[in-house]
Amino acid sequence: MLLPGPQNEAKAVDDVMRFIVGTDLILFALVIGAMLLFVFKYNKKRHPKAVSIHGNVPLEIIWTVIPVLLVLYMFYIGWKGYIQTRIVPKNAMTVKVTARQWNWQFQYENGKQADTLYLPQGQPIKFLMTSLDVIHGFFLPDFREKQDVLPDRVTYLVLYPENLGNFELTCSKYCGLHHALMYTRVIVEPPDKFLAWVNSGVKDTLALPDSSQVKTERAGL
Amino acid sequence: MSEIVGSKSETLSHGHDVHKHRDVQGAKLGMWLFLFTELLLFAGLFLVYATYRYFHPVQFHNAGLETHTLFGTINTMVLLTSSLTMVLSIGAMQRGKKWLAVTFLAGTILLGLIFLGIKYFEWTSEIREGLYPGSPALLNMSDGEILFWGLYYTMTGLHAVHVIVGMIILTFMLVFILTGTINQNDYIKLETAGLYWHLIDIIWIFLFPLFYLIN
Amino acid sequence: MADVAIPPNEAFANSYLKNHGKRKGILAWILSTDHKRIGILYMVSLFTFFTVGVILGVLMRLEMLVPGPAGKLFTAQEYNALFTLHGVIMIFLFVIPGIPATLGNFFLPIQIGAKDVAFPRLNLLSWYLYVTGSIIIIVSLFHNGLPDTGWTFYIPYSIRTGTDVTMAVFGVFILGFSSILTGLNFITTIHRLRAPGMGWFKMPLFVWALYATAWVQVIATPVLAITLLLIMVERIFSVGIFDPAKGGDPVLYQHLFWIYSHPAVYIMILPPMGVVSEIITTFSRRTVFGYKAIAISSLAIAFIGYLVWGHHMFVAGMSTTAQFVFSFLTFLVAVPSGIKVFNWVATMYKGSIDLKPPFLFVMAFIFLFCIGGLTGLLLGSVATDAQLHATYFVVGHFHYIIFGGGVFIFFGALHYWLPKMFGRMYSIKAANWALAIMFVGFNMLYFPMLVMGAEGMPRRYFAYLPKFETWQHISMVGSWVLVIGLIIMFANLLHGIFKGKVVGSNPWGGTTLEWTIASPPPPPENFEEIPVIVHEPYYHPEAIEVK
Amino acid sequence: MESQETNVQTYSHDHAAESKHAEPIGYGTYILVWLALIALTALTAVVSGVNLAAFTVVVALVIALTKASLVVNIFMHIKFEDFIFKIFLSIAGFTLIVIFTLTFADVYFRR
Ligand code: HEA
Ligand code: HEA
Ligand code: CUA
Ligand SMILES: [Cu+2]
Repeated sequence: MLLPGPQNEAKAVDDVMRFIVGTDLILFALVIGAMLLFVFKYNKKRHPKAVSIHGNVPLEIIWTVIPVLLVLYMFYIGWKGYIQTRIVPKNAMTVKVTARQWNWQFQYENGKQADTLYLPQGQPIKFLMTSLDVIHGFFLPDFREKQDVLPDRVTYLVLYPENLGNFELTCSKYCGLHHALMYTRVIVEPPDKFLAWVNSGVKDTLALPDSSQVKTERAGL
Repeated sequence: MSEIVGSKSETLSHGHDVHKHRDVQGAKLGMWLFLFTELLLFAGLFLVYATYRYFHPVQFHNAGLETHTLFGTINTMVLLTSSLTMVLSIGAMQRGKKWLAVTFLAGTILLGLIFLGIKYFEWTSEIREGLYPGSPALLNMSDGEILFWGLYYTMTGLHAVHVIVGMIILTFMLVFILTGTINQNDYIKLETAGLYWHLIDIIWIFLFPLFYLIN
Repeated sequence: MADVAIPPNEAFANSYLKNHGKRKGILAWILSTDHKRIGILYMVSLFTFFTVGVILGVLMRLEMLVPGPAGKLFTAQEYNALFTLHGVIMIFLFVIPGIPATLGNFFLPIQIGAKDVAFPRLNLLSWYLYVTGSIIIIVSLFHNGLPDTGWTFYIPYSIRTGTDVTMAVFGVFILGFSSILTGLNFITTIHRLRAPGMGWFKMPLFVWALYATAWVQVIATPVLAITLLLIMVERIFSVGIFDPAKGGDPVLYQHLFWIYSHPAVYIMILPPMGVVSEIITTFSRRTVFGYKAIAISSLAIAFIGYLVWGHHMFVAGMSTTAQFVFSFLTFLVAVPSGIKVFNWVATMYKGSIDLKPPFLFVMAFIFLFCIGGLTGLLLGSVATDAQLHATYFVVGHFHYIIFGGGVFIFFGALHYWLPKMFGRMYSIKAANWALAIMFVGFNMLYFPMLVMGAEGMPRRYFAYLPKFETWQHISMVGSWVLVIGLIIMFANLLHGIFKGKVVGSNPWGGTTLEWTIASPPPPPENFEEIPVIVHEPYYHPEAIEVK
Repeated sequence: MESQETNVQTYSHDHAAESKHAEPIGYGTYILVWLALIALTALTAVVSGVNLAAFTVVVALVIALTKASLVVNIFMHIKFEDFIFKIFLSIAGFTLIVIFTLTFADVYFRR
């Protein structure tokens, strides 16, 4: 059911997803199992005389406390997984994203503009996003990341494209007629190939920030 | 069904015989619940005001200097006085003094009218200064000031609508008193109408400092 | 269970259906202040709009026949209008008034032993407001183009679009007042008109659920009213309150919208939960397990439900603090729902279960509601919500919970109370078949949405990537299966209402007050003598008592 | 409208059932409260001229709250009503607090 997760934050999100889905399945099986069992066992034919039980306080406490603990744990891992994706590494490369009805535009630090998102592999990216008209949603399904893009405000998103590939980028917030067609590609390339592309046809050249410390920084989280 | 025994409600004590008697408490509860909805309606606007004030403290300050504090203060006093005549009218009804009640109630409606009159002069003077939603003068101002004036017109406007509705309700009450539908033994309608009028007053009590004073 | 000794013929001759005072014909209905007649008025109008809503839903599924933008049944503009209207109709015209306005109106006074609601004329006024608001919404369709904002009316799009949003929003505004009036009427009724001896903890659980719902209606709806009013003001006078071009903050709009619209989802689900408690006890032939836990958890849901609205805005540009607080509170709201589910299942324990259609509906409800609720947990966690927000996963979540939970129980409640309301019985066999078909169709329709959502299919898309084609097709076929089930069900119910076998006053062996009066109930006072309550509800004398 | 005898809205003319209004509140009390309200209005208008820096808002709101509570308690009789009215009022008040604090959890911490 889940996508093959090529990226780091995708892994964090997938862990949360796996835990909650797993717990959900167990709880679901317990509830539905008990229901089916009772319906079978205490059917009118099998069990003609009902027993009126008014309640059981220890039981009430158990099935209040255990769910509370469970959801607190879910909250905890969910929050931890999320907050990691919001920390901006010092050596992140900034890409400016401009959304308008109905297309995306990307601008690199050296002024290079494009409507397809080319990214160097292994380099942390910080997107600074704004919209020219209504609210749009910057959505990268394969990276499990999403952030709304607002007019007159700048929002941000951090990305670590670790694997090469060609991924999709869609608009997740309804923005009018061609909302469904506000769609482009994310192409993750080896750094040298990316540099060749980003430095072609512009005045300033762009060098990638040193990304060697990224790994350690993330490990320290 | 053995457990449910039929019985005449009259044989029972304490307040459960509401089916036979008018339920003054019930009517008041209902009215209070309605007042809460009015309160929360304005609460939404107050929330918007608070947020934008927080975002643009300086602009709100400057814009606040432009409103007419004198008009605002007089209007506050007018509304407070109308609340007084309202309760006095109910008090007179309780004591069975029909014409006194009518006089006070008519006074309340009149004060409401005066409030609206002053509001009219205030708004026209501001509009003459070019301060109205979408006006060129306003669009040249900063975001915070546009928001202040937008909120000013929306909130005092919505309040004025409530004053008008309140006056219509009170006029009906006046007719009811004259026809005797409201009398010394049955004045709950007047009381609930009074509650509504006071709520309008309370909302103004908060609008007044936010638009005229804090600057 | 001895039926009360009212021969059915006499009951029919003296029912609220026949006796209508001075007026004749339609006027005797649309000017009636009898809560039972108003309940029926609501029911007829609600299901009319529901039919419109479902047809729009099926049309949306048909749109998914081919993936890309070409060769479509509807243009993008038409599709955008379709989901807007579908959402507005389903939410504001159908599920929000839903059970309280129809069955609540009909049974609340009877269940507490009252002759009517506290303010009968206000009750009629609510219905008129409901009809007026609905008509305005429908008219907005034929005026200046169909509104195309989604049911959430997000600013700035909703103030930029050229379609007639103002009118649609005005319609919803009026509907809000209808809802408020119903709520305050119910609160007052429950406080003032309980029969002698009916203390708070002797009320049926349906009444508890309606009470909690009514509070949410009264306390939350005004915030929606002001929000919609501001959209109108913004569109007409362009004062700039939410318009970013003039310094306004669109995220603040979302706060105001969800301050109402999240609590509103509990307006939709609390009454069905109340019905579930009624049905389970009746067909398990025993008292309810954990009466107080269920009653109090209704209040808890209403209360905590007021604190979590921000979970709709996790990626909208809120502060990190707010994301933290709202995610935390969202998880807490799941607990009282869990308590209810556990107590319901425990009520089946050692019962003597009679698998009649209403009970089968409850079983379907528990199944579908749990899926809906447990998927809600994935949305409540910020990490996974950043992935799932605004995808088909959300669409799947809320259809499971609103349609699978709420609306299935609405149907179940109809099957439960229809014999009481009309004195006749539908075909049990047809009802079971309809449910089975609907259950299968439902899961075929919505489970694929959960899968597509997790794989990244955004919502409100008229076109989609070819990789989703298989799932979209399964889902589309599911909608047809569901339609078949629904048609069988409605046909069966309608046949039951007019032609069904006549039943006595208590066909199921229910123990709440409505089963002590004739079917159909007498006009307009319900009870010849106001009953005195001595037992807690759900007292089944034939069951073995355990202390 | 049609037969209303059964409805709560139809009031019979026997007043004994409700003794709430046996003793109406004196005109004097109302006039005193009104004087206090007018005085507070004058006060808040005067104080607004004084520069209290950050406290301006607080002072103005405290005075407004005092005025409102006078109106609610005396003019609107809450002081003399059943306990249930006070519970209702606190539910409404609590709702206001919730709306403001949770929205400000976003607004205040936004960068
Ligand atoms: C009847 C309506 C209804 C109900 C009852 C709910 C109930 C819940 N909803 Fe849902 N929701 C909607 C209707 C509803 N929702 C709608 C319409 C939307 C979309 C709006 C839009 O954008 O158009 C939405 C969207 C929505 C979102 C936003 C998604 C997004 O846009 O990003 C979130 C996020 O947290 C959420 C969460 C929840 C949770 C946690 C519950 C909980 O209350 C669920 C509680 C129930 C259970 C958990 C199951 C039973 C319990 C057990 C089996 C016990 C064991 C449980 C535990 C141990 C926890 N919902
Ligand atoms: C009560 C709530 C409710 C219900 C019941 C439904 C029912 C259905 N919904 Fe719902 N839906 C919403 C509430 C609901 N929906 C909301 C709030 C949205 C969000 C809108 C937005 O994004 O703004 C939404 C969005 C939504 C989408 C997402 C659109 C998008 O994002 O692109 C889709 C997609 O297919 C869909 C499909 C359906 C379908 C196929 C049904 C069907 O299940 C209906 C099936 C039933 C039938 C077909 C019955 C037919 C029966 C008859 C005709 C007989 C009637 C007879 C008598 C009365 C005698 N809905
Ligand atoms: Cu841009 Cu949707
Ligand atoms: Cu929600």
